[in-house]
Amino acid sequence: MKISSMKYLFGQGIKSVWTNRIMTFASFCVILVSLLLVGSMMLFTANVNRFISGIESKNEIVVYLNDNVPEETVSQMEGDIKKLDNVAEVVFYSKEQAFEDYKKSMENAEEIFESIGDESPLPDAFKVRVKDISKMTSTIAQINKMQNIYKVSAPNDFADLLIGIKSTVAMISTAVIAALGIVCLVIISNATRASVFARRKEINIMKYVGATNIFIRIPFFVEGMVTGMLAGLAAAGITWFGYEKFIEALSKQMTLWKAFGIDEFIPFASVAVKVFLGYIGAGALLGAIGTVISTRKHLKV
Amino acid sequence: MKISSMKYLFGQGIKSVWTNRIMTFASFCVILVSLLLVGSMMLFTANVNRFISGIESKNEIVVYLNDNVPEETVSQMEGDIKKLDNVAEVVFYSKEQAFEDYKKSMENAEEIFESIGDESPLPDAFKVRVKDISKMTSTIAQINKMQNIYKVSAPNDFADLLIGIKSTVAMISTAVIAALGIVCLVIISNATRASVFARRKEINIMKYVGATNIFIRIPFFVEGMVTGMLAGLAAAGITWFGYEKFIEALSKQMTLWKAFGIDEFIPFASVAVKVFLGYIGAGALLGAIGTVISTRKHLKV
Amino acid sequence: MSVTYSNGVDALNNVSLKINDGEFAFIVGPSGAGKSTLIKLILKEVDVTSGEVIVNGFNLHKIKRGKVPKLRRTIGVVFQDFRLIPTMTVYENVAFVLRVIDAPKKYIRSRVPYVISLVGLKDKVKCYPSELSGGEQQRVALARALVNDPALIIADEPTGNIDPELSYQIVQLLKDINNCGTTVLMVTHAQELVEHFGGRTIVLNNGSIVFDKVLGGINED
Amino acid sequence: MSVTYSNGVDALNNVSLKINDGEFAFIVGPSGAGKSTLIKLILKEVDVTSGEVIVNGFNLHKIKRGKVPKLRRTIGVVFQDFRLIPTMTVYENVAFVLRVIDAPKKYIRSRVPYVISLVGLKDKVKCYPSELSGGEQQRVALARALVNDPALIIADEPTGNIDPELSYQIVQLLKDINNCGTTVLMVTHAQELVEHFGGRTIVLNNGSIVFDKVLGGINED
Ligand SMILES: Nc1ncnc2c1ncn2[C@@H]1O[C@H](COP(=O)(O)OP(=O)(O)OP(=O)(O)O)[C@@H](O)[C@H]1O
Ligand SMILES: Nc1ncnc2c1ncn2[C@@H]1O[C@H](COP(=O)(O)OP(=O)(O)OP(=O)(O)O)[C@@H](O)[C@H]1O
Ligand SMILES: [Mg+2]
Ligand SMILES: [Mg+2]
Repeated sequence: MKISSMKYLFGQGIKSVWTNRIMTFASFCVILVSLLLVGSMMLFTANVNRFISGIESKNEIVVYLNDNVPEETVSQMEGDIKKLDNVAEVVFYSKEQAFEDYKKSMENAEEIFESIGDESPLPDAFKVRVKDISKMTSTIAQINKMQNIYKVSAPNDFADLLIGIKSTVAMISTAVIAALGIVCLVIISNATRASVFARRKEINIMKYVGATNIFIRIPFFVEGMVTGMLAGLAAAGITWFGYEKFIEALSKQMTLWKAFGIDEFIPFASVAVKVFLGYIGAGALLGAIGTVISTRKHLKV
Repeated sequence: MKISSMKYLFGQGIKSVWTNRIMTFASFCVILVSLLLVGSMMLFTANVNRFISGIESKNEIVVYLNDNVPEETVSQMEGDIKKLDNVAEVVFYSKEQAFEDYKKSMENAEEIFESIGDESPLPDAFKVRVKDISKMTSTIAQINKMQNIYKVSAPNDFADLLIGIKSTVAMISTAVIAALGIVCLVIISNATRASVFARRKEINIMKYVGATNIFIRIPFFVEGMVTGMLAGLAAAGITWFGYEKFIEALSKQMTLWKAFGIDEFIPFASVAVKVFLGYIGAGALLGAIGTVISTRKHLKV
Repeated sequence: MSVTYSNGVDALNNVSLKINDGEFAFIVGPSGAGKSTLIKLILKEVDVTSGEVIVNGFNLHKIKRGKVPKLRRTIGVVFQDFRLIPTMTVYENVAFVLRVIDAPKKYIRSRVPYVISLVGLKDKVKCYPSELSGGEQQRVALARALVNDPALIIADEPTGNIDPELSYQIVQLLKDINNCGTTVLMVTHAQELVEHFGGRTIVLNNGSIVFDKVLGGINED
Repeated sequence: MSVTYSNGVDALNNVSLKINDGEFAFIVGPSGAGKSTLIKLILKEVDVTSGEVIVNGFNLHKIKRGKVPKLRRTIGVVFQDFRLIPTMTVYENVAFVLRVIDAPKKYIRSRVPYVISLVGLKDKVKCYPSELSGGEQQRVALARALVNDPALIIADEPTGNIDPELSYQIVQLLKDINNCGTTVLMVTHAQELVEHFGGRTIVLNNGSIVFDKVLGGINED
């Protein structure tokens, strides 16, 4: 095919976005909505995951030491623990510090501590942060085998909880995104099918005067792609605006989110490029494929 | 119009759901998706609200009493507090009980309590549950005016937190449902417009042979309504199945949800009638209105 | 009256014409003369740019939107491009006109097959328009125009796709209907039909009437 | 060869026909005789139920799907229902056939207006089909059939909506093209055209050929 023909066909495709605006607008809306749904679900999931790994990183094992362990042994133990595979960080937590924190945490009970005096009844400890929360149990077992250890206290329930949240979030978001994806494919293919169906006679006529399938398809392909790209662009714009407004509104309740361990939402700027390219690319792909597949049936004359 | 004509027009409408299946299927899918989106968002919100009022009902003010208040005064005070507008429940919490609970809550600190003995150093108290968490501050002020009170401790931060969550959830869900609603209206009106557009010639011809607008519209109205009702039925079915599966999957992590204060999700059975009627009604309305509005333009010949 | 299309084409130029009740008139003229436009005018498919049209007692300039269907029911039209409803069978296409006027079911069931057989399509009753030959489609359009006994029948080139022999029969059919009091207006390019049947003949050219006389035909009766 | 439509209508019954290169043939016959079906067969719009069709060297029974466009490009057709693309102007409709064969831009720009002027539609170049009269649409279809100098021109009732005078001119045009070596096949109901021009005349009736002879016309030249 010659360049001038290609130019003509591309031009026809772009023109027909406007000529068939009622139909292309229907496809446009459907693609737009699909992208928005899947996209906002993905942004939501990304925020949740960030929040979870935030909590995860704060999760720690407390290793209480026996009384009166010599200082050099303590620092050697610290080194030993640090060498373990799954350990991310080890911090020494002295008994004096522990007692201070303990006192502070007790409201309305000042009288109790008055009778104890200043000597800390609590043991020295290490606070250990693990890399992978799901391997915590075996890490605890490894630490327990060491000498001079009074007790290892792990937030086991909390670990289970977190693992539970993680898998639940993964499950829900995968299910929802997959469901939305399928639903979107169905409605997009229907919208493009309807759009092409409304022009089946045109397609037939072109075939009858000797046009090849590819010749008829290119304008449809271009039309679908342009429609999809426009939808992608619009979706990206809406997401940008909507997400920023949303985060802004949520940030007014920052104390609330802090209580849940969320310090900051993912700023749009950090995902902007991904969102724009992803939307426009997905839109173009969906529009083009949808339209081209829909033409197939009518080309068989 | 005669009964037989009405019958004919209704029959035509129902028939054309099948005759124009490519177009009506596109509308069907679009309405289905719209209903599913709005509906599942509503179910989600309903669950969140239930969860919040669950927490709310557990939220309590602790009123500490002075030492050695006589028993009759205590019971009189209990009555007085109960009479306050916003108070839902008052429970007496003796100092012995308080000390027991306190001891239990302290892990790794048995040594401390040994030095204190069995006499409770804590005061007697009332636990007060309020009806409306947002009026808590004034309730506390009212209680503070009473005699024999050592201190009123209110989980003020927590109250603020809950109010925050409530308003945030209300805001998000309203915003999301409204946004989805608008988006759905746009795509439904486009889908029906496209469907009618594909048959504009038919409509024109009918006008040219003397059909009135109402005569042409009734079949479209019926077609739209039937398509919408089918979409509503399908949406209700999918919601039913999906919701039960979802709850089932989530319930495997019941300990996790308990940790968040969720004892039970709303069972589908309790909302089934609402969901089915709501979906079918909304579907019929959307389909019928969409189609009828879309015919208007083409009837002007 | 005059008609100017939105793209500036003057389809009709100060035409003045009166067709009497019960008349039979041929309208002839070269391609693009404005014959179909005249018919569209009568059906209120297009509106006059200037002038006035009165059809079967309706003044088309003043008629309300809601009354237009009433007007159209008094006219049976064979459109040049047939305008059959593609999703309906031959039977349904013809019956539609009767359903529109709330005709009794019984009447529809006897009248429609009768009219279809008049145009010789008894065995095509259940076909869809796309399954018919050009001439067959044209005859369905004719059947539709006749079925509700309208006061005025307008036929735009009703024999353009039909062989000469059948054409004579069809014009004869229209003549017979005319003899029962119905006004008939027929656009045609078939000179031999005009010559054969005669009657009032109006020649349009370039949007104006250039000839309007009653010709004597080689009438059979 | 025979053609039976899926609803059981036998449109063609054991027809055997050979049109020689460079011939000019009229096909006549009553409505529903199978004339359009014969043309659809040549274009591979319908397939034979039994028998074999060979057109311009393509055996339509064995031809691959991908080659069908090549076949169709060697044939110019005036369809009975015109089949103009409603979203394209007259110019674009005619030019489309040339674009399909990758014709040079320059050639398109000179050829298309020339052919459109041949059928007398110079001032309708920018109109859309819906803005044309019936006869004008038919002439656009004719222009489209001629524009790429096909080896075979098939015209199904190309003068059905056109006045007698112009009809003679159009058939004369086809005759002239035929004289340059193009095969022309023309379906018509206009007896006077057949009588006037003469040539090979094939009469179809009820799916069979009942007459196939060369008639002497009152040829002008
Ligand atoms: N919708 C339209 N918009 C613009 N111009 C139109 C429209 N319809 C018809 N015309 C033009 O008006 C003129 C008269 O058209 P009309 O259809 O009345 O002709 P006609 O006498 O019926 O011709 P034919 O015998 O070919 O059917 C033509 O030049 C045509 O191009
Ligand atoms: N798609 C189809 N399906 C079924 N039957 C058809 C189809 N197309 C045509 N026919 C039937 O086949 C027969 C021949 O049709 P064809 O169109 O070939 O007639 P024709 O000779 O062109 O007639 P005309 O002069 O009226 O155009 C007719 O009886 C017609 O009803
Ligand atoms: Mg006309
Ligand atoms: Mg034919």
